[in-house]
Amino acid sequence: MKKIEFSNVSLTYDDDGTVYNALNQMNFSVEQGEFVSIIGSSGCGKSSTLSILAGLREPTEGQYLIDGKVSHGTGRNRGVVFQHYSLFPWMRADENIAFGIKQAFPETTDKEAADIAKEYLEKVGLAGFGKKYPYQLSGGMQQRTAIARTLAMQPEILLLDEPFGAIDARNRILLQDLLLEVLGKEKEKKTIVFVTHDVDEAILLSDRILFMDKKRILEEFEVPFSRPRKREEIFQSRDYINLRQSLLSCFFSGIQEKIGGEEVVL
Amino acid sequence: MKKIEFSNVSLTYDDDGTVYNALNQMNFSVEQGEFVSIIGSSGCGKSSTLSILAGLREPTEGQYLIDGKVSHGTGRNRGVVFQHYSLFPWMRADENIAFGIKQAFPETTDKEAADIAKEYLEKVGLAGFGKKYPYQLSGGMQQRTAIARTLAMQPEILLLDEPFGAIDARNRILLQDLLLEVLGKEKEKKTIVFVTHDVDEAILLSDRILFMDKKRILEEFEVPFSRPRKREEIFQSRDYINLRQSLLSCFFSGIQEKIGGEEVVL
Amino acid sequence: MTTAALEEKKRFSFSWPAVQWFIPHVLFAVLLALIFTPGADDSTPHGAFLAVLGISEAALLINRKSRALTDIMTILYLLFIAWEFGTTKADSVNLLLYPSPAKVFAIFASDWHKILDGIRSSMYLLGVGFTLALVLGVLLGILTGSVARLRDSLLPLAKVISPIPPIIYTPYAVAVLPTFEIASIFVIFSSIFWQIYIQTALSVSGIDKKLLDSAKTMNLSAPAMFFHVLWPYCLPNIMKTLPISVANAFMVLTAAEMIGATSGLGYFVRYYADFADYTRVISGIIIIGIVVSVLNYGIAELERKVVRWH
Amino acid sequence: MTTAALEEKKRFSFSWPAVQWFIPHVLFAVLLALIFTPGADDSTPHGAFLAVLGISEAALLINRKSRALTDIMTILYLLFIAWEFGTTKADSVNLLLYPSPAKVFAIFASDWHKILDGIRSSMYLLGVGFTLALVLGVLLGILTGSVARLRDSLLPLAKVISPIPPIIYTPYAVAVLPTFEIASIFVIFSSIFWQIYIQTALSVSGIDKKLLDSAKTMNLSAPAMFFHVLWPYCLPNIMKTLPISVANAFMVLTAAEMIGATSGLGYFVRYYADFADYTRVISGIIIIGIVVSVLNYGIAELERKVVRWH
Amino acid sequence: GGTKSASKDGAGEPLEVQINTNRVSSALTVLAENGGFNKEENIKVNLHVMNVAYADILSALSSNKVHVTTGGVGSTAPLRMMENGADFVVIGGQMGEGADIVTLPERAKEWENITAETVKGKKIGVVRTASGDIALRGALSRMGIDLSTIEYVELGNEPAIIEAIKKGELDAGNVQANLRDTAHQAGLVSALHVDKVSPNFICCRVLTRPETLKTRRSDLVHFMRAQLKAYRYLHTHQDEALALINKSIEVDEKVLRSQLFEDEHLKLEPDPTGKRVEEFYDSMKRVGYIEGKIDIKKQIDVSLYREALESLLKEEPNDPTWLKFRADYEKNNGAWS
Ligand SMILES: Nc1ncnc2c1ncn2[C@@H]1O[C@H](COP(=O)(O)OP(=O)(O)OP(=O)(O)O)[C@@H](O)[C@H]1O
Ligand SMILES: Nc1ncnc2c1ncn2[C@@H]1O[C@H](COP(=O)(O)OP(=O)(O)OP(=O)(O)O)[C@@H](O)[C@H]1O
Ligand SMILES: [Mg+2]
Ligand SMILES: [Mg+2]
Repeated sequence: MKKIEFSNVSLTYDDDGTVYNALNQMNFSVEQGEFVSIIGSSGCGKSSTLSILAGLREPTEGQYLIDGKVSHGTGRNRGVVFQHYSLFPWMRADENIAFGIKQAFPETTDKEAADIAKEYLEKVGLAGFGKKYPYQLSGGMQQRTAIARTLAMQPEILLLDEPFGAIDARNRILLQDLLLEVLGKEKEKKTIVFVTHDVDEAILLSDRILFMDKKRILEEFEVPFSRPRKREEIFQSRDYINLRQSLLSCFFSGIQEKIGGEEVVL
Repeated sequence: MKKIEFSNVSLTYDDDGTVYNALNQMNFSVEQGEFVSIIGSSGCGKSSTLSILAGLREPTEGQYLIDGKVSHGTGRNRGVVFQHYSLFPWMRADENIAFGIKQAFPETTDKEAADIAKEYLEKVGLAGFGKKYPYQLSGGMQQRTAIARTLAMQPEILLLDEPFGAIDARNRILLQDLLLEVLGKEKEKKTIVFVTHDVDEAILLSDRILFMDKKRILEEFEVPFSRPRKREEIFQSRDYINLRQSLLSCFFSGIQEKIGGEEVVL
Repeated sequence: MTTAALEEKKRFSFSWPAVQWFIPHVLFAVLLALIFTPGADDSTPHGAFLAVLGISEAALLINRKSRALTDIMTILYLLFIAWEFGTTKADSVNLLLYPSPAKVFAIFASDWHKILDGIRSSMYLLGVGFTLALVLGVLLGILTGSVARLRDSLLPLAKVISPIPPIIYTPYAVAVLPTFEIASIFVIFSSIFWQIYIQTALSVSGIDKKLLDSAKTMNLSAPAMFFHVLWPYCLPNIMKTLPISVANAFMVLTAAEMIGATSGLGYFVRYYADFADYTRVISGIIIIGIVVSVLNYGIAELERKVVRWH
Repeated sequence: MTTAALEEKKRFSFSWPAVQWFIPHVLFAVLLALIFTPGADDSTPHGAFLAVLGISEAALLINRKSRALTDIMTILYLLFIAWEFGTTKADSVNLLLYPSPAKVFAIFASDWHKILDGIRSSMYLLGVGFTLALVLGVLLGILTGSVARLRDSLLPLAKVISPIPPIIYTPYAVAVLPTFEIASIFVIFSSIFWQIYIQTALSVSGIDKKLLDSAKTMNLSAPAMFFHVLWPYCLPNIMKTLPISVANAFMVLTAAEMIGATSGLGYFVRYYADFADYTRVISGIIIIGIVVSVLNYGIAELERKVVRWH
Repeated sequence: GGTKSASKDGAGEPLEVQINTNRVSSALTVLAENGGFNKEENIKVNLHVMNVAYADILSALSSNKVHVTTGGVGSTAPLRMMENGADFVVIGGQMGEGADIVTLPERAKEWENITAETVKGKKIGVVRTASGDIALRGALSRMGIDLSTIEYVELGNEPAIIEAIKKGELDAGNVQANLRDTAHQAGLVSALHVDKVSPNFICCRVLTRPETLKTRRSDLVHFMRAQLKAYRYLHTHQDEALALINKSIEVDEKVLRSQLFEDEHLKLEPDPTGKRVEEFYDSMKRVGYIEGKIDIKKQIDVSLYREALESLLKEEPNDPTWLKFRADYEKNNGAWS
């Protein structure tokens, strides 16, 4: 049994009459404990896919299954990290995490929640930053906190929508490494769907890469590296250069096609 | 005579008493018609450098020369494109450009300005999008418009502060190609200072890359590719892989150092 | 297939909205039944009231797709029913303070020339006072907001001056200003000027530094900076606070039109309040409500026209 | 070297700020000279006026590093000089309408018990009315703002109700509410409730969908959504509009304290306005200005304490 | 017709006159204008409607925006301002009396025989500075009643007083004539007409400034003549006068008629009643609204009225109206000379 299954999912946005079809008969599945990246150009429907998985939108057509059961609405079994607004600006870093814990496990006492929050802050390398408000943290630190909060809520499935999209190149490297490290330490392997624009990031992190275009999954790539992974080794391997080239050509083909045709969507 | 010369420039921010030293005895120069990228981690002072060049801040110490003359304040000889807020949200794309033209050349008639605006919109591949407001354009289209406006104001020097920092990977490729193409078509070669986080972008676009850290330029790299450049060729050449590796290791060394030492700045 | 699914979804969920659309019409029928049931106040002709109801029902039927209007009319009809019932069917009601709707709307028919005259003259006072307050408030507000030093010293003073009620300064206005009409206009002016001034100054001082930097690198002249950057930047915020200013202006209209006026909506309401003629007072308030709604609608339309950039 | 350069820069630009800091003190001296020059109104003892000037000069000397205070005092001293000159040195001024500063400040000394009493009782009315308006306005505002349907139907109605002046509804308040005091509180309540309600609703309805989505994915309960997301989201905006609400509340204080009150700042001002005793009216207004400033300062401090997340 | 003594000093300059239209107090001035009596006197009068706001009206007078005020101000605010140094002069009358104690019907008898005992502890609603309130309190004080034993509750307007009495929150209220019918409709009764204890008490007076008195004296005398003629017309041509007044005071005709003609307890007359002004000043002092530190007599100038009445008597020696005012003169103003 797959952990996640998308079966013929379509999504139509209806903005006061103007109807836009964002996903069209989409199918894919994710195994228990698998790390899957979705990559694709802007507007192809990645966030829409993730918002369905998160339970924020219901598919207009088709359905999606979690643990083999048709799923509706948000649920404690899923945790989400977005590019922005993942933290509540009015709570300090530790309060954000403790608040998440109290929501997921209402029976937790404030003291326990605070202790767990501290522990998770340490895990993401932010020991000592608990009393800072989000605005006092850099973008990278905010996303670390968001990851800590989501992990502290102990979901089985982790959904990440370009979590490092707004982080500069150097800190991005640190965060990728951190994510790999923290996930490696979790007792049970999480099932992960990770949306990104960055080809290197997708290769480094995931077991499988789904290339999305035309409102559905167009191609799949297995990532042939074993874990734990070392960045420098991967980036110098032949497999990496080939995989990267294939992924980039997916991108380019899309561009060529669009520039060739009349449709200019930038 | 160099086009731009930074001579012992220091910059200190004074926020109601809390003094922060952002640039420290910085020196570098840019030749007439040269394309120089500044690369460096977040907070190292890239934007501060550019804002001095743009004339938005005066150096606390030292001075900078343009065409051999000490320069102060903003001036018509420089055009700037930022990552955000480059366009006025309340003007349509063509109005933004025409407004820029009228500011730079007050004697231009409205009709002339509109015509030039249209011409530049075509140059950046936005023919037909002139009547759109910025919010109706994608990020990439907005930056195209911003580039068009800046070029239409005909500055000798172009200053770009992460102009593609908020654009997704695929459109970024398009914009980089566009920038190369448009600049190639200009009558006179512009002198360009380009700030970026993206190593590949820096290699692809520039003649020289300045690596910045510790509040000054730490290293310089010549980019050995002739123009016009072809992306695919460059990305498969040995020179590219070597240059990329050196640049990345600059980044990494910084990280290692910071993680090794106590200072964690993310 | 997708469209088909959508269709089905719509058909499926059709029942509840359909009921919703009917509610106001049912209430309308109830109201009519209530009106034609004999009650305490049958002497007053119901023509005007029925006309008002007819117009609102017609408006609702024409815009029957607007959910907001349907909801608003549902609320209004409920209020009308309560009002009609309370004043004509319930016992021992204070008919002085609570005149029946028929009585109130009959005033529209009997006093229409006074009301029209009142609207005209109030619109004149409001128009002049408002325009002045808007122009000066925005000009000075932008100036104050864009210079940190002016902001820090003038805003605290403005915040102290703004709560002075018109009743205090009208004698000075009368003494200093050349005519009573100008004094009236001044009362309206000062009831909204401070607010617009303070809000504009705060809004300008909140402008993103990056946007200003971007403008500066274009070497803008001072007038260009003012008219093409700061002013359009503030415009959406100004438009958003206009309805509050309109409300304030109408709030002081009764005070403004006590100075030398012989007509006006504020005069009308205040005049009959002095005679305890609450039938006319309430009809005046309803007229003010209608005028305010029309103005708010106009502002919203203007906003849509003028602020097109988001 | 950098620090040395900074030092030098400071030394170099020292001259003009130094002159600035002196200006209010020079004006203070001018004012004193003016006061002790014989003039039209030498009968009134100058003690209270001098005391006020002494206190403000002392405050300025203590906070002499504050540029804002220096500027404010410069403006105030200029106003004082104009006032003193206009009322005691210029000819043919109407001293009833324009009492001299000495006269006005002498009221502080003679009527201080009435003034203190007034502050106390006004603070009570304002405190209760304000708290109620704030709590209800925010609660209902958040509710209205977060449900598109409520927003579309209730906000247009609220915008129509909000401009009704208190003079119109006081008889109803007296008729319906059990005591005069409650009626007074109601007048204050309704002068600010609508504004807080409308603003909160607009502010909530402007919340970024992404933030809501983020909250939803955490499976928040309805109360958690309300108290931990929507309420803190609105808080900065509410704090920012509080000074305007304070201004409005003081604006209707004169109307509120006409209902059976025997003390209060609004009562004081209105009472003497009815007798056209402008000396006391102006002293009352100055007291109100001071109280409003203190409240605004308190609000700013509260904002700093409560809204610490940006 | 008395056109022969046309005024000269204004040389056709109009007289700017304040009136109020939210009660009948300026009715004579309105009638003098609308009935053509000002024209007959060859003076040009501009009427300015200013309702209720005492301070505004007095400010208009002291800044010379109007030359004469006639109504709305009552007499409390101007007398207090005079005490504080305002140089206003009372030159004529407009309205007198016209205030009732209203209460619930079953409590009306409490006001039949007023003693210190019957009024003790009563809660009475008043509108601050209302003439009727000051007149009543002055009268009670002169009867030897300690005013501090009565609780006065100041409400902003009469409808609020009426509602509060109905609810039992007040024992009684002092309302002015134009709200009397309203009170009766609301189920209250007039338990006491204030003029019963304070006969002929003053309400609105005609005020001007000494400077105007000097420069426009002749115009003002003609103004007073027009007022007297308006008074005569009001009582000889009731229906026509009513219609003329109703043009400016736009209240229901029935209400207007009852106040103008059927009310025994409201007087419209041009007589300045100088003695009543002095009495009112004394009442204000007793109530505590003033200290009484000026000689109020100096702010009253009845000579214009006397001159006007004298000239009319010369023209029509047998006119019953002129003779009536002549007869009342000594009682109201002192010696005729
Ligand atoms: N609420 C909405 N209403 C209407 N259309 C929408 C809405 N949200 C998204 N869309 C449209 O649906 C399409 C897919 O959007 P989506 O956000 O899923 O793309 P994405 O792949 O996440 O893009 P990006 O990489 O820019 O985040 C886009 O064309 C977008 O314009
Ligand atoms: N106005 C300011 N006041 C105080 N400190 C500032 C100010 N602007 C920038 N700084 C500080 O100066 C340093 C350099 O900032 P700068 O913006 O130049 O960095 P950057 O290299 O452009 O970073 P990024 O890549 O994130 O844009 C940073 O530590 C920043 O916090
Ligand atoms: Mg997305
Ligand atoms: Mg930067």
